[in-house]
Amino acid sequence: MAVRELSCSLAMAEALKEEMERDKTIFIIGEDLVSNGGIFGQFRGLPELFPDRIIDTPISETAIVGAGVGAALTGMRPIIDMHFADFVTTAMDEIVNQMAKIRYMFGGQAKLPLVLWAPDGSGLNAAAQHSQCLENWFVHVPGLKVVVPSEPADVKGLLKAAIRDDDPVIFFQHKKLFNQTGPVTEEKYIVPLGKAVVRRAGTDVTILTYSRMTYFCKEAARELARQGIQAEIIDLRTLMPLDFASIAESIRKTRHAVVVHEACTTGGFGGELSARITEELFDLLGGPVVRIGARHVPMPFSPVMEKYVLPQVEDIVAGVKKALRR
Amino acid sequence: MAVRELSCSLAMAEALKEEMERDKTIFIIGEDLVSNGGIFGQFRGLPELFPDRIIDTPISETAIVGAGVGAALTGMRPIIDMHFADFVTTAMDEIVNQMAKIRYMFGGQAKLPLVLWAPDGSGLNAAAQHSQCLENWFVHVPGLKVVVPSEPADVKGLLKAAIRDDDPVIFFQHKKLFNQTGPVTEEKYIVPLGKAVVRRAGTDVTILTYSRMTYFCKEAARELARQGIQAEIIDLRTLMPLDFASIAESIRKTRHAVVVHEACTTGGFGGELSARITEELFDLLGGPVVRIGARHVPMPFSPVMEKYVLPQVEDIVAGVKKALRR
Amino acid sequence: MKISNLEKKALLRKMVEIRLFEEKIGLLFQQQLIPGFVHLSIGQEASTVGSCSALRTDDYIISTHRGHAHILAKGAEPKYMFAECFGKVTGYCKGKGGSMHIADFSKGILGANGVVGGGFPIMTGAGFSIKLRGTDQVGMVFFGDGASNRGTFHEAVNMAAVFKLPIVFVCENNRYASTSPAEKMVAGGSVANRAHAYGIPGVINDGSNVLAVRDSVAEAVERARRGYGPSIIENETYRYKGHFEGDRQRYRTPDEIQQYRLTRDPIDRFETLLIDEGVATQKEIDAMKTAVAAEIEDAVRFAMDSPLPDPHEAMQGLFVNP
Amino acid sequence: MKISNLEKKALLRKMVEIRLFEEKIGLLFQQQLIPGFVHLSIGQEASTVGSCSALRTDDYIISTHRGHAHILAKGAEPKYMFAECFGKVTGYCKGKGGSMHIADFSKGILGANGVVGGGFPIMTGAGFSIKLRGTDQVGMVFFGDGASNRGTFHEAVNMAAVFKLPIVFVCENNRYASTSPAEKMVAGGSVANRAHAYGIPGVINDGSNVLAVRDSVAEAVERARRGYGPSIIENETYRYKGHFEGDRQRYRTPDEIQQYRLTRDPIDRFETLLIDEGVATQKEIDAMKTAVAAEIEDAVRFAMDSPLPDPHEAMQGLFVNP
Ligand SMILES: Cc1ncc(C[n+]2csc(CCOP(=O)(O)OP(=O)(O)O)c2C)c(N)n1
Ligand SMILES: Cc1ncc(C[n+]2csc(CCOP(=O)(O)OP(=O)(O)O)c2C)c(N)n1
Ligand SMILES: [Mg+2]
Ligand SMILES: [Mg+2]
Repeated sequence: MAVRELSCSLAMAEALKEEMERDKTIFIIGEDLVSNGGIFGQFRGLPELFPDRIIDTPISETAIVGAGVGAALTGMRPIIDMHFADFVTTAMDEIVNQMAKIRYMFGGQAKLPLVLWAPDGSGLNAAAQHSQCLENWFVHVPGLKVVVPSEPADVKGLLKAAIRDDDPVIFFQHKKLFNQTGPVTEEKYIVPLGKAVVRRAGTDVTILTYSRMTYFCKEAARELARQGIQAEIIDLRTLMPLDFASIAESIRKTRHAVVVHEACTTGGFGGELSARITEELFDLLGGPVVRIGARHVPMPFSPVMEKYVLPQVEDIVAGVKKALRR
Repeated sequence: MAVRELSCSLAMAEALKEEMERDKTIFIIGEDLVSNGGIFGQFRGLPELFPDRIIDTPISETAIVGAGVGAALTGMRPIIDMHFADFVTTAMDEIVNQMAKIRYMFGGQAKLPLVLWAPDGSGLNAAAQHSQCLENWFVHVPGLKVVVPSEPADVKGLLKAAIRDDDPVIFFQHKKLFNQTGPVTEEKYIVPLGKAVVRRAGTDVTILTYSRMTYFCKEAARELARQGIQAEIIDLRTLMPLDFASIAESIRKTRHAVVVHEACTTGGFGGELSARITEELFDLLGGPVVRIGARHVPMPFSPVMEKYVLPQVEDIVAGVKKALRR
Repeated sequence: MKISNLEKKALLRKMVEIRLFEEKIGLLFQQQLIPGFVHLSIGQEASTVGSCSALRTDDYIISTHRGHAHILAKGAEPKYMFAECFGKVTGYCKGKGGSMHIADFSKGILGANGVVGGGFPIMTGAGFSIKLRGTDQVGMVFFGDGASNRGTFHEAVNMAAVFKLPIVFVCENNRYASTSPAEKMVAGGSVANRAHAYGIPGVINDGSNVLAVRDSVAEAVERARRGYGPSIIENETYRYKGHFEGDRQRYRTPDEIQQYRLTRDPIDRFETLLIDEGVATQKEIDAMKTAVAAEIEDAVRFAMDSPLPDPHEAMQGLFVNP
Repeated sequence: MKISNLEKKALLRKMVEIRLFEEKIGLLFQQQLIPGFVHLSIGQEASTVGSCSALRTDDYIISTHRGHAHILAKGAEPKYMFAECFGKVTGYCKGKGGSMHIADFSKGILGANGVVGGGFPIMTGAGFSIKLRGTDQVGMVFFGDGASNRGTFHEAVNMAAVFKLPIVFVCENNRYASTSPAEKMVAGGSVANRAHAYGIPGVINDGSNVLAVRDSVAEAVERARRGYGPSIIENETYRYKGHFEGDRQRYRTPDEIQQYRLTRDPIDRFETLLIDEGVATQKEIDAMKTAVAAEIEDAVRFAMDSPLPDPHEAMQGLFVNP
């Protein structure tokens, strides 16, 4: 079948269309979805196709997320649009104390097949309250799955998997990637949760990354190649469940690892990954696992400062060299 | 001066009394503080002394935390009682997007001298929604300081430091330690933020811990000593700022480290610590940094299961041996 | 709402069952046979039973930290509830929930909730689900006077009003939220008064009159079922026991409690009514109480005799697709 | 509230300043000289200026994502605001805040807020602070129709009512929250109507009549200042521009906008009134507008000429005690 170049936006809309056609229990709920097809145009075309199944609500995030929880408990398969990932803060009780715990604490009586979809990340000069990457909070909460795609094909395939999954999935999609294009086959497919993918093969160091930083890492790898260092890039795609087998396989080969994410380094998922690698693969390691992430400040507005706070290609290059002790 | 045995509850009340006498801008706001002196009796005696400065509110956590933020911005030094640490979830926007960011994002115009005090932890068979340790969320948020005392003397000294600090401090006090007693001098003192303390000297392994797990670690160290292993225990006391110098000093000696906390291992502060140790001290390490924390499930109610999910003394002993490869 | 003599006797029986269940839980807690926290609702039976009696089995409820009564009134079985409170594997939640987290999805009981006001948003979801699936179910969310001050109340009631969701918001105003009097904390005078802010009905009931509650709730349920949207019901009631078992209760006098017991006890009042109306004799009622007491004892025995979970079972049941 | 001719002219001048400021920001944004998002409030000037004119310098305001007007009306200087919007080091927040996060604590401006409804809880704190410090300051929190559906609104208004905090809640109902019409999303008919749920005054004003707004707000401010507690003010207004610059605005017709502009423009109306009343001549007004336009140009120039921050300054100012 043909392969098209699609943006992440269009790939997402296609996933939603295919799934909503297949399963009438799927609906989307959130703010400002209908009129403009979502604030990033990610739902464009869908309101016309499924007029009753895309619901614009008041600005009431606890009720929106709670609505997803309650609907999932009673036979539906909701997709909750969080508007901006930063606003998870306004519904953390619904996510952490309800969504994540209900199935377990009621002894498995219920299931919660829902997707909480949240556009995250910086790079739009949107300042402190509209630029965060908060994925590690949710990795830390038992009962949630966490997805962080980078490529359009994965946005489509993972979103379909997340929708079909019977557990709550937090799906972070990077705001700067909506217009990012990539090849997407016309054939129907899903990308299963919990499978990482090698984006670039290499022998000297394993770069573990996800979401927008995958692109930065590819650029860094090109630069490193020029300097004679072959980096293997693994795009984790989902953080919970985590494909540690693929990670271990790569590190067994390269003996060095660098973790790169956009979230603040301190307290972030890089720590989890680094710790786990050290715990399980210590004897193989030829050097420390190096973490690259945002500096420890809220995101400043001014573009020059935003850039300084975010990891840049040259930081990744430097991090790899540090890991390799070169 | 005399040294008394005080419980954490009494040590806390004493700190509050001393500070509130000293500084009239301090007040305490939260639910059910007055009538019973707080749900853990932690404020007993204070409402009589400072009748207008201990404020019982409706059950409105966003307004309570917001009230702390707004009062701090306008000249007061509030202490916010979060009732149970689990309920930070109901006010995360106020904590993360407001409290943590306001100073920075307004270019340093304001300061936020406030303490958000939250009793956390499990061990009371209080089940999934009343048993969490969420400290790493806040370590991950630039703009917050995080305190996690274990001993009554530190509860007092650190609370005083937190109150005097001009930045927002999240102060987690473990629910199971309210009745824990320990020596507290009658002399006035503060314990500065950002200083760890060695609870037990040892040469073979460094155990890094905090809050209630400090006591578990001491017991484990006694057992390890019987088996010929001398563990050094460092009680971190504050996670942000972190006293990495003391950590490094100990590991330089022992060459092995184990991190123990009650929070879920996955995505927790242990990852941060392990990663940092590996990054900065890799060449010194004689083995992997091992993390011990709760298993990856919400806290189950039944005591037999709760115990199973929480780290136990024997898990710590086993973790140390794993770190030492014995 | 029309009601037969049989139904009246069933209402009394359910109130008695709840009362005896709760008294037993209190006793077992004192004897340290029940771990964790326990919140009893003795005194509030008419509010709960009257409300749930207006529902069908396929209707939904969401309960609170003070949830035993709601769950019993919606049809759950005492033995599995005791077992849950004991942390036994035979409990409704296999020992993972405990007193504050009992659910029985087969009876439409979407669970008790340890977060005050945690149920409001979830019930909006059940409401959307009912509308999207096109059934005529109704959702009822119980909450306290204290919970009405949480933002979740506002967001959920507005949401329900905007979409005419089939939800009945039942406030059991027992005059206190933990240590805090409702009259101090609920601005505007009453919870029902808040209904007007959303353009929906708000009704205050004598919460110790089971028939009055039933009638008023039935109207709200009917309204919801027919697609006219949500209502707020406020039942004025009282809890005889502390906020939790062990509460020192310095916020009220023993006298105040005694007054309620003597003058407004929902069971006493309904018993008297049934006898006065000739619906039941004292003897019949006494026999019924003895029978219920025996059932409760059986249920406790079931729970006592049940095994504790294997500790490893803690690791089961987090995900459907692990 | 009594008002002199001088004050009337000052009100007009402030509205003109805001209008020209906002138009300039729109232009600069189109020219890609301003990074990030920009939300303009052209059309809403009377609501904002009328409200702030009832305040003292030591009173507090908290603003929203659509905050330029509030901040200007409370006395901030355009040049530091432009500089902030440009991300320059001379901006109010040294370039760290941007359009959505401008504050001037020296003028009681506790900041704009990118979280809708984020200001409500914070203002309760200012209210407690005022009470505890024993001053007679007042706090005013601006919010939109959309924000009134957030739980923070409910919690903060109830809290303010319970403690009689000196707060005026000023809703600028511009008929839309982003793409959503208020009439669909705000159950109960109006935001002011919600006041009764808390037993506090709720008033609806013609938000394009600056004097009407000023009078009504002044009453609420006075009430708060004297210790009688909070009020809700709802100013019916309209924004001419999209929700943000670049909004496709498929949720309304150009005609609707045009109608407002023609019939209810707050500046036009007030200009006509001042001329009719003989307070000012057209010539005076034109001269004033020219002067304001020149000031705005100067302010832009200041901002343009200012340096960008040194990137390393991103690491400054997180903590007072690092
Ligand atoms: C969000 C939240 N805040 C605080 C608590 C602690 N708490 C448990 S019950 C309770 C009082 C609830 O009062 P009310 O809603 O009137 O119900 P009642 O206990 O009277 O049945 C409080 C404050 C909680 N569980 N959840
Ligand atoms: C908590 C939260 N939810 C959603 C948003 C996204 N958002 C920004 S402005 C806005 C509309 C606000 O409408 P309203 O309160 O009426 O103010 P207006 O824009 O009309 O001035 C929305 C939904 C946000 N910033 N914060
Ligand atoms: Mg109550
Ligand atoms: Mg609006």
